[in-house]
Amino acid sequence: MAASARSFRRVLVANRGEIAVRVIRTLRDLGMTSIAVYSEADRAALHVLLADEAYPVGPAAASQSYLDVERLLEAARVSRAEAVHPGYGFLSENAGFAAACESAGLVFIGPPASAIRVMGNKLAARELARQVGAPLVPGSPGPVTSLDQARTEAERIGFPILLKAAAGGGGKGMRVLRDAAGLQAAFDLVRGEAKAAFGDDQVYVERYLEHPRHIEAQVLADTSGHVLFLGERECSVQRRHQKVLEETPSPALPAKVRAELGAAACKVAQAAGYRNAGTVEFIVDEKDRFYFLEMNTRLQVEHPVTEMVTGLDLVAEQIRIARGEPLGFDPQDAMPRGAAVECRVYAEDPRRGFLPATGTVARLRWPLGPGVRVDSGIYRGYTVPVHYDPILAKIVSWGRDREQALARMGRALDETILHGVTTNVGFHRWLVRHPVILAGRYDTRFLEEQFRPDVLEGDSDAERAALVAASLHEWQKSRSVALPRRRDGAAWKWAGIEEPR
Amino acid sequence: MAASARSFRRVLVANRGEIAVRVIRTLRDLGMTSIAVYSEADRAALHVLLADEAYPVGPAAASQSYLDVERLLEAARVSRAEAVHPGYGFLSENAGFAAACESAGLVFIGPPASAIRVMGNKLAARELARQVGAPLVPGSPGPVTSLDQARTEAERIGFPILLKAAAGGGGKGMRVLRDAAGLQAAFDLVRGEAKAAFGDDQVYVERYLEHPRHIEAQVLADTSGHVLFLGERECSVQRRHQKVLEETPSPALPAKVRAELGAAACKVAQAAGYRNAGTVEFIVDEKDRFYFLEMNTRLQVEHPVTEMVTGLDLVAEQIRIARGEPLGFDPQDAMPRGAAVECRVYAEDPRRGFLPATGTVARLRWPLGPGVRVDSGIYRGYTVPVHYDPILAKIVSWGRDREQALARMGRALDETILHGVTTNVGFHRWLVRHPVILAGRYDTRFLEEQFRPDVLEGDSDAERAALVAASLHEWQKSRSVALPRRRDGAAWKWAGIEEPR
Amino acid sequence: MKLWAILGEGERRRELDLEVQVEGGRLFLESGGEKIAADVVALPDGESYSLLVDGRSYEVAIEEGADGLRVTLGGKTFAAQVRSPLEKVLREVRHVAPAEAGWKLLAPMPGLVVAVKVVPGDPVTAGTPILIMEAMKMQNELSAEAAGVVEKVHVGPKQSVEAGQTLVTVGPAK
Amino acid sequence: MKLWAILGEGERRRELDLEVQVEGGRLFLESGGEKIAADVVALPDGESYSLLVDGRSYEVAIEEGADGLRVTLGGKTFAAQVRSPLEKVLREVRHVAPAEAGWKLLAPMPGLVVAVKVVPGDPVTAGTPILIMEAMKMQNELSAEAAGVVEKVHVGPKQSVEAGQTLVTVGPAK
Repeated sequence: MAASARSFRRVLVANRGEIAVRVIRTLRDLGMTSIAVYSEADRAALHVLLADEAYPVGPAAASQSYLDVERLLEAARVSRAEAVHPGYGFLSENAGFAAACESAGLVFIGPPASAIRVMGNKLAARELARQVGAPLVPGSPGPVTSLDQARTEAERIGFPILLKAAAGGGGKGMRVLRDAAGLQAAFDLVRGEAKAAFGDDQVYVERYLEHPRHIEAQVLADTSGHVLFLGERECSVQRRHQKVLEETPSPALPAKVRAELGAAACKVAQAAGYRNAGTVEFIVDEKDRFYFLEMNTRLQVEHPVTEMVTGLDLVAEQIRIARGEPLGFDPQDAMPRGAAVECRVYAEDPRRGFLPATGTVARLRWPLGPGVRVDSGIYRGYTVPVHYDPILAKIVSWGRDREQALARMGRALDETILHGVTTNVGFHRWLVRHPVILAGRYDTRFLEEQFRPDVLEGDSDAERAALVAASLHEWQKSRSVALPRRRDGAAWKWAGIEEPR
Repeated sequence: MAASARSFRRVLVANRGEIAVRVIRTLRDLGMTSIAVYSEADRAALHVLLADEAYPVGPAAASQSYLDVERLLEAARVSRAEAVHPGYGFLSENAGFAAACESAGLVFIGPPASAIRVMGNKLAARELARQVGAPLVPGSPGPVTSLDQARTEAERIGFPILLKAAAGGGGKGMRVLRDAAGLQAAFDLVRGEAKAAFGDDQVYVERYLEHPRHIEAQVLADTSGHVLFLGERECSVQRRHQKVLEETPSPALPAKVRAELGAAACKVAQAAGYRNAGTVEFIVDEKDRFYFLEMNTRLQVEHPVTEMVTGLDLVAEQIRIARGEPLGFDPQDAMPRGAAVECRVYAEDPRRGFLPATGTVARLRWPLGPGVRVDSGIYRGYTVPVHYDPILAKIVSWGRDREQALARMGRALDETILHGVTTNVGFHRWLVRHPVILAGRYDTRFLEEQFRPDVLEGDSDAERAALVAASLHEWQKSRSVALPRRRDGAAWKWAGIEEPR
Repeated sequence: MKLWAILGEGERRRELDLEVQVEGGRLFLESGGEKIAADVVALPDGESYSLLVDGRSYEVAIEEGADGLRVTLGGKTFAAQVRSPLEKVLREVRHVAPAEAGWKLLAPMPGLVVAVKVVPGDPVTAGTPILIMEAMKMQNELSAEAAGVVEKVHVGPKQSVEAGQTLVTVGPAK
Repeated sequence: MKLWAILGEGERRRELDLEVQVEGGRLFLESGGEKIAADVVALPDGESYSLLVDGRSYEVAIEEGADGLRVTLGGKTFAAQVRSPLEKVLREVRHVAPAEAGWKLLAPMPGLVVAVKVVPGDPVTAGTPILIMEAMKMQNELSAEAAGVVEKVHVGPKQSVEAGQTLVTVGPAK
């Protein structure tokens, strides 16, 4: 670690989409040179357009480009990069990549490979958490290597259980089982998924909580190993085990529990010899008891909500730490102010089981104005590739209190115009006005219990307007003329042709 | 005032452009009904699209629409509006309009007509400031009604002098004179401009400071008349006497002077019986002595910088005050955090004396990401009308310190893509990286002294890229084919046609 | 103008008979006794419109798909099909017997002919593109109202035409 | 391909002779001994391009005006005119004497004919629009390379054509 901590100005961003754009923005703010990499599918992606420099790293398939360590190192060599920011996903939690960067003389902007390695193995991470006294959900002491062993452990722990890939994350490679009936199928499936997604088919079993909340702690460990707790994020709104809305502070965590959870997170990070930004995830039950889940050894998708309330730039702090510099702020000046909410904009169809969608962005108008931040990886005309994660953007709002933050989010979502690709923007409009969300009393079962596709149907006023517009469109087409667009030196105005009758 | 302070939910926004959009956003956040008005030139303007409802108020000429009190009141009647927000400009500082609203049973979201009236008359305002002990720049005791009187006063005060319309504001109706030579021409010109712009040709004379800074205090007077100082804004970067960049805090105001200036502002507002949000403008000389200039009895264009550091929504506070409610925050929780900068995006040509421009927005991509706020009145395809102020948008950045705020502004400006209309975005890119601006030691003469159109020329790298692009464009055209756009299920990629040789 | 609309999908599918008039910047729609008046304007940004219905402001985008229109407003998307009953009749007539008489394609508004897509002798059916006209900086495709055979093309590329001018004469289908 | 460029305005106006080659997604430009290689791609958002020159990323927009191109990148706008010296020669030839031989308009790539803008007998000069072709979802106008009189139109609207196929035969100018 100490060896790698040194000054650098040329940073290769080993990622794509909104997070690559996010990192590039901070590099620009710091006056550093931002170096993008792109697969063949991404030559015209926004991160390539916004970076100072850009280099190809291979075919569209991630395994041959964004996940290919050799190609990334070659791009770093050609571009004379001095450091690498991994973003999230892809190789961000790959200890081998972090080590390979360091071997190649590149500063890896993230934790030391040793910390990634220990946290990347769920079982080792649980063991470490246990040692420092962080509470754990009951589970198998090690990976279950056979169906028989899985059954034995499941019965010992008690159903419902969760089957999880040891190397997993982000909702991939996990299945809930309420009884032993589907165990064989699930065991094979999770192993298969784990093998495909992470190249590691180790699976373990743990107790599944019926109404858990998912709350995580943002930590920042400076060069001397001192760990700061920068507040929690409530991430319980999930579909298919993936987060869709996050907020800070959690609307339902007592102050005392928040402090205990933060302290536990810091202890885990310290024990792992952690440096840089990281997130310790917890499950919280109905009685506000929390259990260590895992540590994500990278920047989290939802880090902007923490930035909105603390005023920090977490990527800038990651870079300072990687350069061996002290933190850029006094913790007293980063006390959270107000509340922030994030809605993840996915290319997916909430009416059809949130299945990923693709298409070309035909029309785009992001929300603007007070209290709204948008981190986006798309632009008008951009075609959403089929090869990668369907996240298009994150809309983030801030308010002096939660009520204002949610109201602003509702307004921001109403303003958003994104046509040509099916997205979950309409779903988010429903979500942020749901009484359970407004009351702040929800758990990870919320969507399963409350969401039905028909909640997204329009009201009769909107239907009436839709009918008017459709008639107008058809009228115009039947006349074989476009609705005339008159320019009278000012705005566009319809001249009003008399219809022949 | 007390009579008008009452609950309302339907608010007519008697304005257009970015400020109408700004007000509509807060109305949506508060769950109120936003009612837009539009001239014939503005039927397709953004504020009409974003409002809940919209009503026509007459022809394109502002005098027959946005400045026509009768038509606005009629629109309020038809739309069953309960309150009116005037924005800035237009009728926002017209005491008659405020009074007419109240007479029509509409709550005017702004100060009482009496306060507008006293502050609207520069001489009465100076007299009031004098009474409460606010320092004043030497000037004529009353309006100068003849050329002779103007000459006498100018000689008494001493050149250079400033000839100013009593009803003026925003840089309109003022001229600097260094000696008596051009007095007659200037006197006639300012009177003519004043008559045309404000319907009032009263003019007065005051001492012109050679290197003044323009610093203003944001105040907020609650329903009981208690006045809060919400920090100052440094507005010294001006061209043609109009602000182009503003920031808070002022980079060069000692803490002691800031406190004195804030106290003076509060005293002036109190003496005027002020309610609601207002801005007290001061001129500050090289020795940090400040002089009362005028009070703007409305929301200021540059109010977002104050919102960025305090976390307040000033429009929401205006509405609370107008409804007779207490302020929505504890002043201790609105202590400024960090620094904020605003760049006004005008449709104008900095290479040709900042002359206003017009056109159709062919391509638009606003900057996004951390620390950036955009308040805009335009969209892609929108044609900038010739009838109104050339302000298109405001780009605002926030940082933990001034350095970060300026760096983020530079990044935001670099990201901005706005084609089809000539704007000052390139000028701002130069501005925010100018050593004098970075050092924070500038006065209102800065642009006059430092700006030359050739500073906007590109470097040789950019020129080289321009040449490549132009050649590519021409090559493609000469082949009579568009550069093919291949869709391989992913991004657009150039197929690479062999050139026949 | 009478139109026939299908709104919604699945259980929410409804059929409506509409009477639509467009006059002086306003659209009047009548359906089942309900009357709607709307101020309408085409936005310059894609296939989108601003509607003011009883003062309420709607920004509506329309995408044409194989199975009708997708109408998006306020984040909601509605499936809609709007058809002219007359066109439907014509289409049926076409399959039964040729039209008995020919017809003329008239210029709907003043403009410039950009391209002619037919030559004398070409058979056309309702909807066949005949000519591209530019008016108000927009290119518009004029298509056949009914089946027939092109008899004469009266205009050529780059020619200015007046509203109502005959562009193409079409004889009866053979 | 040789080009002749004027860059900048007023005092900064410079003229350059260019040699431009475009191969496999890359553009090679040579001017006064300097060689530039760029990776180029057309962006789907208006007349804009992404260039990578020695790795450096530029997003460039081009607007065509009466007095040449306006090239915008990084917030700076450059005036540029790029002309083919050959076209210039052809244009001069046209004014001096009719071309001695005819020529053929060939399809530059596979695609669909959208509209034909000429009929046999039409005189054309260099630049006269002849045909609109759709390829890769884009409509492209093919125009005359030199003066002449249209002899034969080999294709019609909606016809698919292969790269290199003869579209229109043009005889010598009269």
